[in-house]
Parts: sequence; C-alpha cells; structure tokens
Amino acid sequence: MQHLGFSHKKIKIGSFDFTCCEGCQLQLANHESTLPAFLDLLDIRNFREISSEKHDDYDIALVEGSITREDEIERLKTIRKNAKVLIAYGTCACFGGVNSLKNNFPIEETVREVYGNNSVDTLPVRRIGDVVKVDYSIPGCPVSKEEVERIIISVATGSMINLPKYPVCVECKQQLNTCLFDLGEICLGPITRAGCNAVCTTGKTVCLGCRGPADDINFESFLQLVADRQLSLDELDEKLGFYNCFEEFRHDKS
Amino acid sequence: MHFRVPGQDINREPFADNVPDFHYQSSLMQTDKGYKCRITNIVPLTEQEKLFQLRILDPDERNLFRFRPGQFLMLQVPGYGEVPISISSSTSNNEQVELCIRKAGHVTNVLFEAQKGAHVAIRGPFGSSFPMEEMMDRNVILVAGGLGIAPLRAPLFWINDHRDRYKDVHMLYGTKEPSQMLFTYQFEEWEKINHIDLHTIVEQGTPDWNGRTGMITKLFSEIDIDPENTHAIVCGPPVMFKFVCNYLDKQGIPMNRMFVSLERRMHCGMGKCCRCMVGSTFTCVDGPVFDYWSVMNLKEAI
Amino acid sequence: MTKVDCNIDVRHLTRVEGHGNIHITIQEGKLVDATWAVVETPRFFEMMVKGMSSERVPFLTSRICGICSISHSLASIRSLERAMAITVPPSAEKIRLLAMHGETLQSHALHLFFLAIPDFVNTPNVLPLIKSHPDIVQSGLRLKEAGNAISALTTGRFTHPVSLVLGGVSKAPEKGELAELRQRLERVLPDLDAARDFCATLSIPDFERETEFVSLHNGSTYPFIGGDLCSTDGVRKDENDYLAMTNEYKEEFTTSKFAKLSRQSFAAGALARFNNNHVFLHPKAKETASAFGLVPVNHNPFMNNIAQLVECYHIVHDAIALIDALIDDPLEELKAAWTPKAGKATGAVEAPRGILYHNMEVDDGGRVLKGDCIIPTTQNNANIHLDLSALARQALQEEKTDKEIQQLCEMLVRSYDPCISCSVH
Amino acid sequence: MIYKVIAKPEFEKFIDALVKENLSFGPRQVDTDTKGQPIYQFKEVSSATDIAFDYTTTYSSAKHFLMPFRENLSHFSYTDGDWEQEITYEVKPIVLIGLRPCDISAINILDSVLLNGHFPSPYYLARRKNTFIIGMDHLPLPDCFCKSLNHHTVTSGFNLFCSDIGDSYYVSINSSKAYNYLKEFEVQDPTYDDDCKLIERRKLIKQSFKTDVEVTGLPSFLDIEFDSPIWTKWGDKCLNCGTCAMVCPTCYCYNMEDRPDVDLQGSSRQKQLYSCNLVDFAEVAGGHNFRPKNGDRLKYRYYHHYLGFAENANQPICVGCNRCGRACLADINPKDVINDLRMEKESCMICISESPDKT
Ligand SMILES: Cc1cc2nc3c(=O)[nH]c(=O)nc-3n(C[C@H](O)[C@H](O)[C@H](O)COP(=O)(O)OP(=O)(O)OC[C@H]3O[C@@H](n4cnc5c(N)ncnc54)[C@H](O)[C@@H]3O)c2cc1C
Ligand code: SF4
Ligand code: SF4
Ligand code: SF4
Repeated sequence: MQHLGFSHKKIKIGSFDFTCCEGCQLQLANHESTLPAFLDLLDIRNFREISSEKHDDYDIALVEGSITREDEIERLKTIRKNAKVLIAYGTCACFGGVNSLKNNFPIEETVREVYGNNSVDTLPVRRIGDVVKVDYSIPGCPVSKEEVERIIISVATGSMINLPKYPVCVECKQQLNTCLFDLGEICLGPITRAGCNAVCTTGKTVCLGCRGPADDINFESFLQLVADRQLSLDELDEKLGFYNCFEEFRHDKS
Repeated sequence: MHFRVPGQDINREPFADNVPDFHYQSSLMQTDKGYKCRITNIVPLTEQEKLFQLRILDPDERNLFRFRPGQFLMLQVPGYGEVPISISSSTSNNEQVELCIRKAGHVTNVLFEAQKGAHVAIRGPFGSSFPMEEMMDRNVILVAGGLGIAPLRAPLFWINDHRDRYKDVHMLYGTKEPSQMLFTYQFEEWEKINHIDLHTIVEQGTPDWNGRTGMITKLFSEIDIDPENTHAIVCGPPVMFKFVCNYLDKQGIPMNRMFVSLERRMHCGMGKCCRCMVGSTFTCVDGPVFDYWSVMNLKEAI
Repeated sequence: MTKVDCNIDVRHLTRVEGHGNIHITIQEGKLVDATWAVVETPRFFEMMVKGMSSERVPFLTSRICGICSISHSLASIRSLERAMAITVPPSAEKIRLLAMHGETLQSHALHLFFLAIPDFVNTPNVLPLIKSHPDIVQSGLRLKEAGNAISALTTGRFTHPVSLVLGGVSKAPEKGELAELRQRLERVLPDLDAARDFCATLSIPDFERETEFVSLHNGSTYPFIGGDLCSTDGVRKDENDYLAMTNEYKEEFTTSKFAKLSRQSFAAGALARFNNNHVFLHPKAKETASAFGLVPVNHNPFMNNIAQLVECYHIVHDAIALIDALIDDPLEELKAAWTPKAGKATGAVEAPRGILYHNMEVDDGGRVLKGDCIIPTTQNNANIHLDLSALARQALQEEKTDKEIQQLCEMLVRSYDPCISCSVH
Repeated sequence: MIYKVIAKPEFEKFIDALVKENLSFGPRQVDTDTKGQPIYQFKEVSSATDIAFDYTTTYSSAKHFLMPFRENLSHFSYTDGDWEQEITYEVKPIVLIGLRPCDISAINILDSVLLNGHFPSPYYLARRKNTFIIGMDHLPLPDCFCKSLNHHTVTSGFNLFCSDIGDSYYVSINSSKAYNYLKEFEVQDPTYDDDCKLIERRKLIKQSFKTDVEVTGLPSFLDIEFDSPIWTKWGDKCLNCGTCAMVCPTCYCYNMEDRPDVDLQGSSRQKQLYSCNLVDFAEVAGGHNFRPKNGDRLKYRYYHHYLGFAENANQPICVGCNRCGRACLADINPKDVINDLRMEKESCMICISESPDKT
C-alpha cells in the first residue's frame, strides 16, 4: 500500500489440518490464474500438503478440520501458541462439520461397528473454537477460494473484512435461480450465511447450511414456512444436522 | 439488412473526461471519480482521533472545491473503501481541507496507518449546510458532544472569519473523559482572539481534571440565553442532541432555529444507495444538516 | 563405504494428502524393518451414513476426500442406484463421465506438477520451480485449471460436487459453456506435450518388484465408472464381489487396513489401469506411453507418474469427444424419477488413485442400513509397505547414503499418489 | 409514435434476424413448480423459437441488464506511491425481448431515479443507451396489480411495443432504429379493424385484473401509520432474506466494497445491489443499527416503494408486478400488507364514529 505510505509484508503462514477431508487446503491451490500472485503474498512456513519445509514461526495459522483425538488437542495448542492470528477455515473447523454426525451414536458402538475389537483412539467431535481461541472463521464445505483469497489479502493489507451478514437467498436470487421451495424441496438458504455465491442452489441442489447461520436469522418463521408447505420436519432436521451448524437452534426448538 | 444494434460509446461523450464538478450537479457524470489529494499533515489528537490535512493536487480541481459549513465529503481510500467525513476546516481555506477522523472500522483504521504524503481522494462536497447568513447579527450557541466538534469547526471558523457580524457566541463542549477532548490547543485562540465564550465539561473527571464534570446540559446554567435572538447548532450523539434541543426548546428557542447534523450509513453521498434514509429523507442530500423541527418530523430520526 | 546403522523416521510425510509415516531401520548394513503406517484420525463414515436418507448420502461421502470427492460421490450414487434399481438417463451418464475426467485431470496435474516433480528436481516444494521452470509450472497450472473447469461445469464446483444426484444430474451445463470448455481443452493440448517433454528429461529410478495390478475392466472402453473387477494375474469378478477382491486385514503398526488378492499385496491406480486396459487408450495416449517405454505389464511403481501423464492425454481427448456428444444431445432428460426400495449393491469407480468401492444397503424407505467403503490407498498400503523393504534393500546394495535412501523412499510413496486422507473408517 | 401491424410469422422472422446478430435476452421457461405452473426467466436466446412469447411473467425482473447485481465502478492501479483511477462505461449492446408494460414502467422509474436526478449515473446510462427493448402486452396473472398503480400500459421507454391482436401484433414504434429494422419486413398500416382489435385487447386486459390494491392516499396513510403494530406483525414473519428486493424491478439500493487485486497492484471498487431487509442495511461503524428489528426494515421497504423519495422523483416506485409477493417464502406481499394497514385505519375510524351495527 505504497500510496498510503506503508508497504505490506509477506505473511508468514502455516496451514494445518486435523480431522477432515483436506478439501479446504486443496482450495488454496485452486484459482490457478491468480495462484502465483497469491503465493507471492505468502511466506509459507509450514504447509505439509505442498511443501517439505517446516518452520514454527508463522504469523497466521490456517487451521482446517475438527478435533477428534487426544493428540490433536496438544498439536492444536502448540499451533495456537506459535501463531499470532489463528483462522479456523472450513466447516469442520468452524462447526464440527459432517464429522459431527458420529456424535449421534455412542462412541463404543461406533468403534465396534467400524473397527470390531480393535481399539482406536477417538473423542466426540469438537470444533477448533472449543479447544483454543479462534480469531477469525471462514466457514464453507469447502471454503471458497475467492473468500480465502480476500481474507488473506485483507490480512496482508491490514484491514480485516467481515463475512456477509445476509443469507444465501440474496446470492441465489442474484444467480437467477428458481427457488427450490417452489420445486418442493427444503432449502436452508434463508437461514444460512451467504458468501458461497449460492453454489449449491445454482447447481440445483438444496443448501445444507455449511456456512452456518446468518446474522439475526428468523428461525421461527423459517420453521413455520416449512410446516406451512407441508414439507417433512424430519427431513428438515436431518438437513439442519448435516454440518452441525444449527445446533443452538435445534436445541431451542426441542 | 443491418440488424446489429449499434453500440453507443458513452466514453466519448464530453462529460466522460471532464473534471467532475460536484456543485454543478446536473452535468456531473463522473460520479465515482474523486479529486486526488495528498495528505500533507497528520495531527494526532487523541488515541482515537487524528486530524488530517489534505491538499487537492490538481489546481483546477482545487478551485472547484468550495464548500459551506456543515457539508461533508466522501473520502476515498483506494483499496479499502469510501467513508463520509464532515469537512472540519475553514471555508475560506482554499488550499487545504481538514478532516478530523475517529478510528472506527475498516477504512478509518487504515487511515490511521497512513503516512504523511499518502494519496487519497475526495468526492464532494455533499449535503446541506448550516445557514450562517441567517444567523448573522444574532447570538449563536454551538453545542458539541464528543466527535461532534468535527462538523462544528467549519461554522466556528466561519464565525471567526466574520466575527463582527455575529453577536454573542457561546461554545459548549463536552466529552466523556478529559483525554477525549479535541482541539484543546485552539481553545485559547478561540477565547482570546475570537471572543468565543467557551465552556467545557466532562462526564467523568480524572484526578488532574479541574474543570466541570457532569452532563453537557449542566453548562446551560452558565450562559444567558436570549431566545428571541439566538440560533443554536448542536452536534453529537442522538441522545445528547435530543436532551440539548429539548432544553433549548423549553428556553423558547424555536425548533427551526436549532440545527443538528445527522449521521447514517452512507455509500454514495448522492442519494442513490439509499443507505442513509431517515424515513423518506436522504441524509446525504437533504441533510446532514437539518433544523430540529424537520428532525422531529422525520420518522425514525432519533 | 558400508552403512552400519541408519534410522529413517518420516512422520507425517509431506506433499501427500493425509497423514502417513515411513519408518526404516538398518542395523549393521542390514535392513531390519521397513514400514509404511497410516496414522489418519478415524472418522467413522460407515457409521455416519447409518439412517441417513439416500439422497443425502453422496453429499456426505464426497466429504471423505477433498481431492477425489467426485469419485466418492459417484461411487455412492452408483451403489445406491444399483441397490434401488434406478436407471440413469444416458445424457446424465455422459455428464458424470465428463465430471470424472475433470477430477482425474486436476488430480493428476496436481500430483505430477506440485507434489511429484519437486522430488525429481530436488526442491522442497513447487515454489522454487515457479522461478526456475516457469513454463512447465504454467503448463501444469493450465492443465489443472482445465480439470477444475470441467468439474465446475459438470458438477457445480471444483470440490464436493453439488449437481451429482441420485437418478442422474440435477443441472445440465449450458451448450455455450460446453463449447467454451471444449476450446479451453483444445488449448491445453500443447501443455500436455510440454509436460511430456519435461518428464522425458527426468530420471525415473530404476526399481521393479513384481506384483499384481487391480482395476476395473469393461471390455470396451478405458474404465472409469463401473464394470468388472480384474487383475493382471487373471482374476475377474463381478462388481458386487468386491470383498473377494480386497480381502482386507489389519496390521498392528497402522490405523489403516491392508489388502491382498492372489499375492501378498496388489496395486491399484493409474499404472494398474494402464496394465489392464491399455488397449482402450486414445491413440495419442498410447503414443505417449511407448515414448516412455511404458509397456504392460510394467512393475516399476515410479512409472505410475508416467501412467498418470498417459492418462491425461487420454482424458483430454476423450473429454473433447464427450463434449461434442453433449453438444449434440438435447439434454432434456437428466434425472430419472425414483422411489425408494430395499436393496444392496456395490458401486465401483476408478478414482484418480485407483479403484474405489462403496457398498450400501438401504431399507424400503431409502434409508441406509449399512455402508462400506474401501479406498484405493487401503488397497495399495500393503504394496507400498513391501515396496519399501525391497527398495531399501536395493538402495543399500547400491550404497546410497541415508539421505538418499530417505528421499527415494519418500519418492516411492509419493509415486503412488496416496490419498490417505480418504480416511473413511 | 408510429403504429404498424405485423403478422405473427413475419414478426418471428424479424425477431430471428435481430437475435441472430445481437446478444439477446428473452423469456424462457426454466422450471415447472410443484403446482404445475411454468417458471420463466429472461435468458439468453439465439433464435425466435427459444422465446416463450406466451409467457406470463418472469420470476426475476430484467433490471440486472441495466444495473448488474455486482458491478465494477472503477479500478485503481497502483504505481509506486501513487494510483490512477480508471473509469470506463463499456457495455455491449443488448436486445431485450418480451418485456411487460410494468417491466418497462419500472425501467422508466429507474431512469428518473438514476438519470434525471442531481447525480446521473453514467454506468446506468451506458447500459440504457445500449439496450434495445421490445415490449409485449399480456393478460394479467391473478395476483398482478399493476393496474392499481396505473402501470398496466406504457407509452414510452421502449423501442418497440407489441400488442397481441390475434394473428398479428399491433406494434408501436418508438425509435428510428426500430423503424428502420422493420422496413425490411412485411408490415401494414393498421386498418380500422386492427384499431378495434387493439381497443378490445386493451379492454380485455384491463378487465382481467383480479387483484386490486387501493393506493389512493397511501402516502398519508403510511405517514400516519408509522408506529402501527402491523409492521411488527409482518416483520415477525420476515426472513430478512432480501429475496423481494432482488426480484423487484425497481429496487436499486446498494452496497459498496473495495476489492484489492490478488497481486496487490490495484483494486476495484464494486457496487452490489442490496436490500433494505438485510440486517446490516443501516448498521454503522461500532455496531449501532438504526433499524434493528425486522419490522423496522420491512416498513422501510414499503416506505420507499409507496411513498417514494423526494430526491428520487417523488413517486411510488412499485409497479405492481407482485414479483416480491410471489417470491417471498414468508408469504408477505404488498396487497396483504397494504390492506392490513388500511383495515387497521378503517377499523379505528369505525370505533370513533360509532357506526351502527349491521344487523
Ligand atoms: C455526514 C457524516 C459525517 C461524518 N463525519 C465524520 C467525521 O468528521 N469524523 C469521523 O471520524 N467520522 C465521521 N462520520 C462517521 C464515519 O463516516 C464513519 O465512522 C465511517 O464511515 C466508518 O467507516 P469504517 O470503514 O471505518 O467502518 P466500518 O464499520 O468498517 O464500515 C464499513 C462501511 O460502512 C459505512 N459506514 C459505517 N459506519 C458509518 C457511519 N457512521 N456513517 C456513514 N457510513 C458508515 C461506510 O461506508 C464504511 O466504509 C460521518 C458520517 C456521516 C454520515
Ligand atoms: S433456493 Fe434456497 S437459497 Fe435460493 S431463494 Fe430459495 S430458499 Fe433461498
Ligand atoms: S449453498 Fe449452502 S451448503 Fe452450499 S456452499 Fe453455500 S452455504 Fe454451503
Ligand atoms: S415492490 Fe413488489 S410488486 Fe412492487 S415492483 Fe417491486 S416486486 Fe413488483
């Protein structure tokens, strides 16, 4: 930002994954046309997926995945100690994500079902924010590279930007989609935070709410509209639980 | 047969490369173009506020930029955004524009990092102004709360420039704490040279504060008001101007002789983004300066 | 110079998806131990799908892996469709195959250019290459971008497809966009040649260990979605018989399971597909294979990289043909209407890293009773493990240094392009 | 205005010729809803057969062709220690086919807001000047109420307007461009018969309206009813989702954002159409929200639409297409809200005047 009399420094960055599909990290390598410019902003200190070099001095730690094992807690705490800013990215990190579905079953049963009599080390799924302090969250399953790019740039240029406060319907309408409720489906768009450009509904599948609740949502009215249309409340509940993003609202209801 | 609808390149129209003149509004087309400025000086006032002195680089544009007390401009910080800021300097100062800015968010934070010599841009001036001519030959009470002093400086400078045309001028200024008091370095000049009757107060004193403490309305006990002959200009948070104006109303000053400056979210300054609506009035075009009667009549104003 | 003692311990191998460790112990010049251990945290997908309505399942299973989400999604879809006897409209089949091509292309490009090549030119990552070999990096980026563009157009986005649904696809690409994509694919053809020429300059380690190669086989095309299961040792089974093909077992030192067929281990992936199906490759791909001296059955695991390059040729050409077919297709019927029905079946697809099985059992309401999923890397684990001992032994004989041995071993594992994060279980 | 009559097959030929050479958009069916009703949108068309001439109304309006949902207003390029702001108004000419009278009225309203005010918008002007509009009349849907706002007919704002008079279209030609194009085709001067048919058609349309919204005196009602409980009642239903504003042909409020380029060598200033129903519409730095409740925001949208804003031409900007009502998931629509407001008023007048029981 030479024109304002200061220049940006390369951001020392580390990217770390916990229990997840690593799809969010993969997004960092997408958007090929701007990729070299994007990498040029960064001083990658620790990023196992793409580099063999490892250092512990990073300003920003991008943390992906949820916490499901004892050793992960320790590793995460160390990362928190090293990092000035910790950004949870991806729905798993921010909300637990699909991993949380396993919390629906008792742990012993789960382990027995999948691993038989072999013992495995596993804990109920926790979000990053349940274990350490999170400075910023970038939700999404997977995160949108444009949004990550924007946020990283805003860190580099010294101005933290916010996520949209409005729900997915805004972007969905801007894509000129047919509302899926008109096609008889239950879509979580009206209560989910925008920022994904309504990819799912644009692909004509319902929003499952991977970005979590928008600001100040009207959950009552949303439940009412599902009921008014005689759509299945069980299905609604399955959708609300899919990414574990609407826990507080589901509990309020019951 | 020619069926290709011919394109019309409006870039070639004369307005497309004219210098935008925000006064001569009907021919204005470069609505997003600002006047480029250099920040010539930055004066730290408190932890939260700094005074920025800006000089428009292009002489033609500098000549175009004339404003009236109470108007504001849109300050563009390329790469960060645009914010409405009251013009806090004298209308007779054609060389520089002064802005007193509080660190409040995204754009203002980065302004606090900016260095002397930095290049920003301004669009404007926009909005209504205080009717200074109307107040001539009368008493004026200026009441400022906190950052409300920023838009009050322009009318104050105006009065100082035309001091002989105004009768008694009182200035009441209150902040939360002594450390938040702005422009203290000018107090003496205002009092001694400009004969402004200045009264200050803080809500919460500190051990080294030996002035008054309390709400700003307390200061009214120190001045005599001649309701027939007085105009008031009030700037500050809505709760404050509500109390002040109600008090002045009780003293008998008609509501249309009290002026306040409203603040709303703004993205254009031109009555287009509609973010600054109060009821069905644009703060950016019809305001920010309103007389108190209009404010009382605006739905959702306070 | 004889090696006396050496301890190689690579924890969380870099430049691979997921978490795996290499451990090699050499005492008095003898190899004592060489292990490959996957230490991915368990996620219990088989449990998560329980009770879920089948519509939602592909969206869940795609989250098994961020790189091959389309494969996982399609494997689930295929198994559920077979279980409930849903017939998919032909247009949707074409779109799905195109989607697979997109994923394979981007995955291969990512692996070759970002993860594998740095080993061959001795850099810790791809960043120095951006400076030293800008052209080849740009070619790689363009190929990857083209793959992503295919995925985005056919499934709605790069990762975690949105429009692949039970019964077909929920949305068809626009014709104009297809035409644009076609042009884009034409434009990356020179990039393929550039990649080929660059790879020709790399020295591929000379190492072989005889093993069995398992892949899909349908007798008419280079296989991606469904078909018989076959191996280079002559095994041939029905898709539903996947358990007889994998024979999973557990080893102490790893959380992931191992698999075997006719021998102690087998391999899946690009090389396995090539070894079983090379006759169905596009002529351009065949030409490239012979240029590298790649002839079936090839037993050098490092050649998997080359097999991937060969497949890229095939994919780009086949994708262009598919796009032409789609442009001519009215694209009217995209999704079959279906009603839930009890059943159980397997869906096998060729994920970029090898054959992938999903098996689902559903009740008459379409809810999943039981799900199973076997990923390519599980199938490759035993092979990697055995390759490691053989490679370490050979390297000892060639009197390589510790560092060289470690690097060779890491390269070996990376050649398999293991996708350990596919931690399903 | 010049009037001509053109047979439908000939008209299709004309459209074909126009569409083949220009980037054109027209109504196309995109879906069928659960009630079996077709859903239309303005989409790119490449031949006359792509166009659903007999469509009812599109789900979203055509405003985004003139005012994109997201638009770059300017770009800053940084050069050591300085920057240059570049503004261009480059747009490709487009053809819009099949706009309804209310859609065209809506564009006329946008014109008065964005072109005739104190600060005309060059971005809008560039698009407006490069848009060729062919309008078409239609029979109203049961919930259309444009007649109540007098927008069921339109006399300006288009290049060509077609009224369906059976086998032909009665076309009003409003631009020399359109006149020149039509010269190449077989068109007749309207006969007396044609004129009668047109009048019949207009009558039919006028009589077909099933929904009427009483708007007389609405501005003063709105002013008086500022604190009415009905705002809370409807506000409690509102999802704050912004759908109404997105599909509305006249909603034009926006948000601004600076987006730095990834290489940090510049940035673009972007405008995004916004909605006054979104939570942070009136939120300022520090978190104070001037309209914190759903009801406050919903009310404000009705104010803007039915009171009109002084700076923006001082007229109601709603054209009565009921797109917002159809799209709203919470079943909020202008008719019900306004009727509710009136009822509220009327019922309390009844209280005061103690009108006798109707027995
Ligand atoms: C007429 C007028 C005069 C003003 N004069 C001054 C002044 O002299 N000194 C001063 O420090 N501040 C003044 N303000 C307030 C100043 O505009 C806000 O503090 C500033 O916009 C905050 O921007 P931000 O980007 O730092 O905050 P963020 O919270 O990041 O805001 C994001 C965007 O929202 C808009 N916005 C947020 N808050 C406000 C607000 N209060 N008013 C208008 N737009 C807002 C802006 O477009 C801003 O860029 C004035 C406001 C108005 C309306
Ligand atoms: S499809 Fe979903 S996101 Fe889109 S408008 Fe409808 S409810 Fe909102
Ligand atoms: S539409 Fe919904 S589920 Fe899809 S990416 Fe956006 S927030 Fe996530
Ligand atoms: S407010 Fe509703 S009815 Fe009125 S113009 Fe907008 S969408 Fe149409």
